[in-house]
Amino acid sequence: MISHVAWLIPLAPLAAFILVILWGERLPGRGAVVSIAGIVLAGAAALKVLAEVIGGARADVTYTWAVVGSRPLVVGFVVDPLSAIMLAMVGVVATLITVYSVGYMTGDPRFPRFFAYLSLFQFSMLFLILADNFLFIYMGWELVGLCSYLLIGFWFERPAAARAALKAFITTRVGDFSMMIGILLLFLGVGSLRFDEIFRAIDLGGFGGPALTLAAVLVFGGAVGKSAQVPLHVWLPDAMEGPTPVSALIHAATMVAAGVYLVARVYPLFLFSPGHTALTVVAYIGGITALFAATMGVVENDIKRVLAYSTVSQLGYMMMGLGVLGYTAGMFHLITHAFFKALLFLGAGSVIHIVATNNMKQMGGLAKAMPVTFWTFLAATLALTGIPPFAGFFSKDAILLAAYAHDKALWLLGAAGAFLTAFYMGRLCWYTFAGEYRGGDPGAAGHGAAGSGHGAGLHESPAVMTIPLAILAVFAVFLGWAGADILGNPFERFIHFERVAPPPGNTGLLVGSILIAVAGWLAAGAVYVWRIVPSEELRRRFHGLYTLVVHKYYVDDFYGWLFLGIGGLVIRLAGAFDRYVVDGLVNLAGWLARQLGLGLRYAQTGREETYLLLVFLGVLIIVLVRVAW
Amino acid sequence: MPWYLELLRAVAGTILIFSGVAVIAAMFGVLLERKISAWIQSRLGPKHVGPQGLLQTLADTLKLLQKENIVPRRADPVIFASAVIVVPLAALLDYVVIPFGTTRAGPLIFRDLNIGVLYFAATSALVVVGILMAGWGSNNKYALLGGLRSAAQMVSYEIPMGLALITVALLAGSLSTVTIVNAQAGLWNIVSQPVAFLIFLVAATAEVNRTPFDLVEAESELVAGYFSEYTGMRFALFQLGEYGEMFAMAAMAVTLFLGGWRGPILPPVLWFVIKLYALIFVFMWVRWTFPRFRIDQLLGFSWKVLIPVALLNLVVTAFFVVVAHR
Amino acid sequence: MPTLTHYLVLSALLFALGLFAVVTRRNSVAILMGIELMLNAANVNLAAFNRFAAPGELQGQIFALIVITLAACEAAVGLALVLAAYRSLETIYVDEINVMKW
Amino acid sequence: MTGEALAFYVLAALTLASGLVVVTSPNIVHSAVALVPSFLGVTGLYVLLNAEFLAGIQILIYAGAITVLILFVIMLTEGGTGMRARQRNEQGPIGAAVAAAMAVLLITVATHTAWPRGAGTLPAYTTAAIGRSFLGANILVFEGTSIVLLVSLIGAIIIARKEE
Repeated sequence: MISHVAWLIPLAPLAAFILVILWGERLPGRGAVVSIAGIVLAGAAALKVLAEVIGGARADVTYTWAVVGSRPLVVGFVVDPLSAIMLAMVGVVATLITVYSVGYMTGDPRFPRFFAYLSLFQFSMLFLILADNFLFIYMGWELVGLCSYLLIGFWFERPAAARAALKAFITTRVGDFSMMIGILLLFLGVGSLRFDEIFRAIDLGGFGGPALTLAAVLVFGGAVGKSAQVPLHVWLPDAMEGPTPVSALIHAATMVAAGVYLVARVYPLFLFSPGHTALTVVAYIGGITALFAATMGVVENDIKRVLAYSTVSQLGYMMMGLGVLGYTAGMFHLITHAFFKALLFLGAGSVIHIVATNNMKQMGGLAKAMPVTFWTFLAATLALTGIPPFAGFFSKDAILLAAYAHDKALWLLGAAGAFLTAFYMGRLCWYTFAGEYRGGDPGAAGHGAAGSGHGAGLHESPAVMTIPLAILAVFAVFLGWAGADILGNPFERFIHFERVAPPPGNTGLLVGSILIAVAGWLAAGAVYVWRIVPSEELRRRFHGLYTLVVHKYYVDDFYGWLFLGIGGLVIRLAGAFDRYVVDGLVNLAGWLARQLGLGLRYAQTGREETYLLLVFLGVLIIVLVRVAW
Repeated sequence: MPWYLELLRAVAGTILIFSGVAVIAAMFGVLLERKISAWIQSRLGPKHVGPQGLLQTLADTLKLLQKENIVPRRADPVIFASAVIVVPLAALLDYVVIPFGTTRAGPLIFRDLNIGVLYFAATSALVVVGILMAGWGSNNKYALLGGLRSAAQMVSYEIPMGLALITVALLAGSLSTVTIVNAQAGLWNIVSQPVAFLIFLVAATAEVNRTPFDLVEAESELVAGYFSEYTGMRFALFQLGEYGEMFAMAAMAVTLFLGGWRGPILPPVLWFVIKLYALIFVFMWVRWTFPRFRIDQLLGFSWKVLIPVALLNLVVTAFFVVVAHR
Repeated sequence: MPTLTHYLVLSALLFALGLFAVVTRRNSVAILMGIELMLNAANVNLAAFNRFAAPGELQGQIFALIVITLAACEAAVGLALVLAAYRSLETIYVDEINVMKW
Repeated sequence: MTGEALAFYVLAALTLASGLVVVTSPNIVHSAVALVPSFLGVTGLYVLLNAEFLAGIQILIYAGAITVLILFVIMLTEGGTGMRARQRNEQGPIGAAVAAAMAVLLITVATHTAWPRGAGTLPAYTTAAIGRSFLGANILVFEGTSIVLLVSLIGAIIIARKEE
């Protein structure tokens, strides 16, 4: 039974981080071995914990950290199905990605530092998952945010990367701030930060009404930031400036899912908000994000950014799933998505590693040159687009089912998003793997291959990269059956929320979503392969819409105007106030002190004897005065 | 009589008796030194005065007594003169706490102070004041260098020696020398504390400025160092102090590590003397065997080797003492 | 029999001697010596109070021991400062060490 | 006059006379050397006060270590060169007056206060009691002092080392 000491799991990557950051260059494999050992240990332990939890084990370790006023600040770690499945998912995905990174990062001058950061991230993520209170989850939250910042800006020599890191950090910070206010509100209302006690208080009516809704929405604000939901989605596509394993690990599989995990973790908060207000907010934000991000994915040419928009969109699905009472569906999609999206990113990384460009239009015909990458990528794509029997089909269908049962408008959003998903993924696949190679000489990528013609230097990535792909592909293909109704939906039996009944099955809807996905694929084919309606024509026809979408709905520009224009004015005013009024007062104080000192310095001889003599003289005078009185 | 007056009496008694005994011991020590060095170097040593040269030192002493006391010009007369008293006096003070044996009436000791070991460390530290005074008062660069070296050396080596003393006191649970000897009834401390014994021996060699730690008076570098300007009786007094200090160190080592007066068959006092001279022989043997250290090696050896080892030894001993008490 | 007052008077005189050295000596080492005398005076007081006012406890002696320890620290650091000052300013007379004065 | 009183007066005279030499001697080495009998006098007073452990430590630290250190520094800095330098600054008279006034003040306080008289006796073997107290009730003081000791050790080394 290691469930009761599951809180030790994050310590393995933490130890790896400390070792690698301090002695990285001197460690075996420039630190990679230590880092992998740390996450393998943690991952193995996480799988063991999952097995034990499936067997019925539960644990909640608490510890009174400090006393705030009269309120004890109890912190601790919880092991239940939710955290166990997340632990296992993070453990497995992170292990594979860390192994993959050895291949991807070879030759980088800051190779050890990369692995140190990865280890730090793994520690933070595992810590966040295990938290049984808002304080720890917030600490983990900030730590993963820090790691995200460090890793997006890993190649900080590139201005774009440095800017993207800053953007990610600041944008998520907006959400974090909202979350902090929400947490404080809860602490104020309940007097505890532990989930258990907060839920109990809500259950007993000790905390409810509009205050609960407000707190829930504010906490959800944190999730919006971290999971890149509208309107804080702008950072995630830019975050693709980081190394691809990072995009896979942090910005697809784990950290961005933390927002969803948070909502699931504190689900009662949303469920008991009067009239499901908070849940409706979650559902609509999710639904809008799902469609909105998908449209932007359609016009993007950067392979990683397409995947990034896809991630945003899928996170929207998860949020929507949670929002429409599809607790199990949302979490299930989180897990399956983690595997196939990590796989997609790693596949994309494998491609980028070889062709040395992110632009899909310069790829093409890679299916022959990189068979492993292609087949695994295809499996993940099918999973993502919801083609049965791949993993995504089951989870996405469950979400749409729940949405249909709850609110038809949301179902429409989701269905439209699903169509677009299939469309842009089809576009991506055809651009990348089909047809002829359109890029320049891949030998320029620094692999030393003297390619002379079209695609002559193309080859498969090393085994250290393809093996993780293959393993992830297995998950992408088969994991969905864990949530298959035919098999009695074991996932639902494992993770479910007692007070929410699963929606009834609906075969018509099932067929409908399959048709939607297939339609998306066919549409993509029609545009990009058979060229029935060439993309150029579409672009011309819908010129206004295209411009709007290509400029990401001008959200970034709006923020720029909002913060630089309006905010800049405020800042200039505040700056003037600070410079002339505040500094003026400070300078006045300094000027006064200086004048006083200029006068008083004549009393200073700079000799200790004089001072000491005066001290004792003073003592005598005081005594004499006191006696004479 | 209150005990503090007894202490004063003990100090006075020690000084009175030992100024006599120490003169003889020192004279004999010098003779021994010469004989042993001769033996080690395959020579004969003093041979002419008295049977087998036994009276050689006596003759030397008489000669020294007759010689003129020369005070260098521009030397500081007060300090120059008083240094001569301080060095042997400090050496003699050590003997207050050394138990020489035992009789039916109790242990043969001037005063069994309950802070005996601490007292020993304190008084042996006083010697260096005298050496510094002599070095400075002579108005001679060699003497001053000797004095400075002595100060650095003594301050450095007092620490490992003190740590070794503490280790032994820890085992006996007392600072009293008699209690420490009694605590060795079953097992001599040299068996249980070989590391402390070695540290004490090395530190003692340094404290009494003997080769290989004799930088203070290195003949070939400093021309006898701090007492190069002293002549006649004063020179003899310094020799007395040196040998007195050496005997005191050896006696303390016997007390702390070799079971003091304890031993089978022979009377306790005899046992003590046998062990004492065995250690004295070791001191002389070392002196005529090893070359001299350089000053930085000397200080580095104390700070980088002896003190860490002594500290470790102390911690380990303390650990075992605590475990044994459990 | 000497009483507590005897010791206190003695310590007062010793303290005054130290103070005199501290305020009139130019040599920084001499000033340190004066400080040592003052500390000794304080220690005599502590031991005397311990003996006469509260013999049941050892707080006075313990305090005196701590003062001695701190005096050792003070001597070490103070003399190191003197050495450093001598090295850079070539004087140990405090009235000549005035580079920090305006 | 009892033996104890005699001892007290002898020791007090030794302490104060050597102290006077320390304070007044124009020769800094004489001052430093005179510290030794002064400290030894204080040691004797400790013995009279039943503080034998304190006495041992007094010799070990003051007479053995601090005096040696002071002499060492004098010889490293002055040697024989600074002998003729003026040793007293210009505030001699006023300093003497203040010191004397302080002495008068302290003596007045000492003689005019009704000091509490404690019952009980000192333990026969104060060393053990001090040790127990240091590792018991006064552990924090003990640890704090040792940290100060360590810090000043390091500080002294850093201050005194020659800059490369």
